[in-house]
Amino acid sequence: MVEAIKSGWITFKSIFIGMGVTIRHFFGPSVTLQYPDERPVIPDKARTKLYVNIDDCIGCHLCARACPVNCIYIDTVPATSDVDLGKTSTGNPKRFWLTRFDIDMAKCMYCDLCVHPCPTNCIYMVPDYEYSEFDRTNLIYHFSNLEPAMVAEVKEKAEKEAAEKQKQREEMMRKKAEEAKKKQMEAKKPPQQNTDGETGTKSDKSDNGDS
Amino acid sequence: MELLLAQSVIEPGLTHFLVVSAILFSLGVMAVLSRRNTIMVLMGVELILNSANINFIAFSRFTELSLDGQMIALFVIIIAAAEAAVALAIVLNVYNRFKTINLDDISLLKG
Amino acid sequence: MELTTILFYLFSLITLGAAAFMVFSKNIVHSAFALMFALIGVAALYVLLYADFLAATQLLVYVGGILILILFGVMLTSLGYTFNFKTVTVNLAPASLLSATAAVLLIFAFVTTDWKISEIAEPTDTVYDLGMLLMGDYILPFIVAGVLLLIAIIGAILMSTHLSAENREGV
Amino acid sequence: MTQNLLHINPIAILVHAAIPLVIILVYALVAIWAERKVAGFIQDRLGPMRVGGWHGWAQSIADLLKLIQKEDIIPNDASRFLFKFAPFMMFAASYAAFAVIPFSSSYIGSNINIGVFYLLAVTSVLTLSIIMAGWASNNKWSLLGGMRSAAQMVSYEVPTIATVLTVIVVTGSLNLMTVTEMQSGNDILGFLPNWFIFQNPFLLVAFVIFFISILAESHRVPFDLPESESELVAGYQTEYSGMRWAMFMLAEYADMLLLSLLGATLFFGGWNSPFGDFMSGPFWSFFWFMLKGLLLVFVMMWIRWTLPRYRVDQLMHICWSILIPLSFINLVLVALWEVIF
Repeated sequence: MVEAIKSGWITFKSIFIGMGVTIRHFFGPSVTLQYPDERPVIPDKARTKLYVNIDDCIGCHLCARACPVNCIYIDTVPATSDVDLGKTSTGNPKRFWLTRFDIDMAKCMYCDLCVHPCPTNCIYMVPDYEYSEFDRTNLIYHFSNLEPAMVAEVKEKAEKEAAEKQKQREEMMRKKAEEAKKKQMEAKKPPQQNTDGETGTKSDKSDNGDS
Repeated sequence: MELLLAQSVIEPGLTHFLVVSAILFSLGVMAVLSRRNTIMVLMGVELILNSANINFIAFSRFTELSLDGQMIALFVIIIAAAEAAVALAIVLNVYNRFKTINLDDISLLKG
Repeated sequence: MELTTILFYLFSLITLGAAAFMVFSKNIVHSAFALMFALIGVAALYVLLYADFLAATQLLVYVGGILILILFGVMLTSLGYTFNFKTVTVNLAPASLLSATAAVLLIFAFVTTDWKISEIAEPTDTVYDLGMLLMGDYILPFIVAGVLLLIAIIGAILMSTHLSAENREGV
Repeated sequence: MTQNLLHINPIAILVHAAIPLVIILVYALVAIWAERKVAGFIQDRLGPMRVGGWHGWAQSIADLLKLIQKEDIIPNDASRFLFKFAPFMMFAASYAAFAVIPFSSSYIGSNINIGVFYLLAVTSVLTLSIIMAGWASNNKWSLLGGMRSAAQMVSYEVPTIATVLTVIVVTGSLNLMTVTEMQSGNDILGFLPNWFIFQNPFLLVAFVIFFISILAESHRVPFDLPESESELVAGYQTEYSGMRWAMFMLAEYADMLLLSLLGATLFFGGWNSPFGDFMSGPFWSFFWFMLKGLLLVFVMMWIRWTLPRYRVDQLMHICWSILIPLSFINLVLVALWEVIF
């Protein structure tokens, strides 16, 4: 009997304690954020959406190489000598036309690895997290600001210049070869040995110049 | 329209209720006699008891019997409740033993 | 034409139709639900006879109690719930002959008899009078009914516990 | 009193019948919204906020419109008539019981002498409609839910009736209007209203038992086994959709209100104002009555978000070995108290 009364008392006590907890929460403030009307404050370094300040990009491909999922696509065309692309805000000279700078945000895994290698700090996360699309291709962001006509023109120019340079180089090569021939004739040395040594040094020199 | 209805339909009196109870009774008898399922028979018995109750209450309404009829009907309901409880306990026991509640198959006492 | 008349024919139609459906339906669960309509119809007939207390008792005991017991009995005694709940009909001809004879004889007797009808005033408060009767003239039957119910309950419980004990031995 | 019902104008009957219907419908719309808001607030959320203007007040209306548009699905092997009939029967049972509830000092659907008894009798039909829905769906979860509910409601009807009887012992009348009128005035300790809950310590116990039983009878948590969503996929409602499901919902909420109003009538003075004659009259009495009923409904919702669900055996244990003996002992004690004082 005493046991029964005791257990009954404990039952009611625990029920009332529980109900007290719930009624306190009933009158307490709610933690809900009315999302489209009220927005959460995004932390400073939140990884949300990649953005490229294309004016500062020097086309160095470092970000594309750093990307673990290969979601950054960069195509560059070297600038011709008649145009000066100017300098970035950090002072680096720009030497390439960026004909293509695409980031596929559908593939991006928000690792932030592309942000740090950038020498000019032109690729970074912006606090925009509402960019869902019905079509996945819409998630590929194009940052290059060159128009197609401009791209074609620049490419043509670059090809022309490259061809010219090639011609010049060939000219130079020919001249050099001619000079070498003259020297050869003058020196009257065994031809095989000489040519071997000459070509060897030349290729070394050109390698050095390239790198 | 209303007049026509009034002519064809008579104000219900004692006989009307008695006829209803008689038909109910015969339906109950039909269920008891023609069905071999124990629970079905039980339901037939309930119908018979109900028809008896209608009789009692109709007489208590229309004759000198007064409230005594209702009193008897009340006792009938009480007994019906007791009967149903016991009968269903028996039916469950029978089902547990014979795995059937068909009255013709439960023939252990026939010898 | 009064509302009472319409209601009488409506409810007797419901009662008899449901009872007929109950008797002739092959599916025993359908029969049980038809019985429910019949019992509710009977309760309504009680109301038309100014037996409001009995109508409520009818609902409470028959519909709320006995019928649920019957349904439980049906569910517990059929082999699984997918079983068709079909019941067999036997002795159709003699049974219908007998019940038709009973109906005809009873109706003949009821219609031809000259009942001594007395126009008593419509009672307004049957509950009070019933209570007085129950505690006065009918006190002995009342107590006996109580004892009967007690015995029935004990008997039913004993039988079902015996049943479950047997089950346990079987396992 | 029955002859009054049978001899009055049919139009008057219809008007009388329409008043509780309007109350149930308005209440159901409000209560479904309120249930979500209460759930939200207790869980430190806000609940529905969008539909309508202030705090999403039109949420239930939007839900209703959605339910009306939904397809009415009937399973292939279902027993069609019973399947279609069950929700309406369930609503009819709880709606019919509203006839004897005295909503205000000047309005009661039918002032019959067997009031409470009629109410208990009519609501016992609810159980059958649930079994009907469960069996007709031809689905094992529905059938299990229906059977559980039948066992639960039949069991908990006993303590409910026993506690109602304790009040009937005190009043000596089954008529709910008379019961309410007996509780008017402010005489207890000089200021407390004459409500039965204050009149007699054993009636307080009776109220606790009554409240637990009506929680079980209206299938509210912690006794919501018939429709336990997480185990029986909503029990007997599993196969229902659209308007038929809405009827079930309506019937459940109506049942909840009905039993709360019955509790308010029996123990909290019905339509009596707690301040004596102050703020009384037909309108104010309606206000006080609904306030008391809705407070009890709120407590039900509050309990829903506090307590977990019982197991079936625990449910039956609580009923048969605690509540029923307690309520019968309590009945005897109340009767003794009435004889002595």
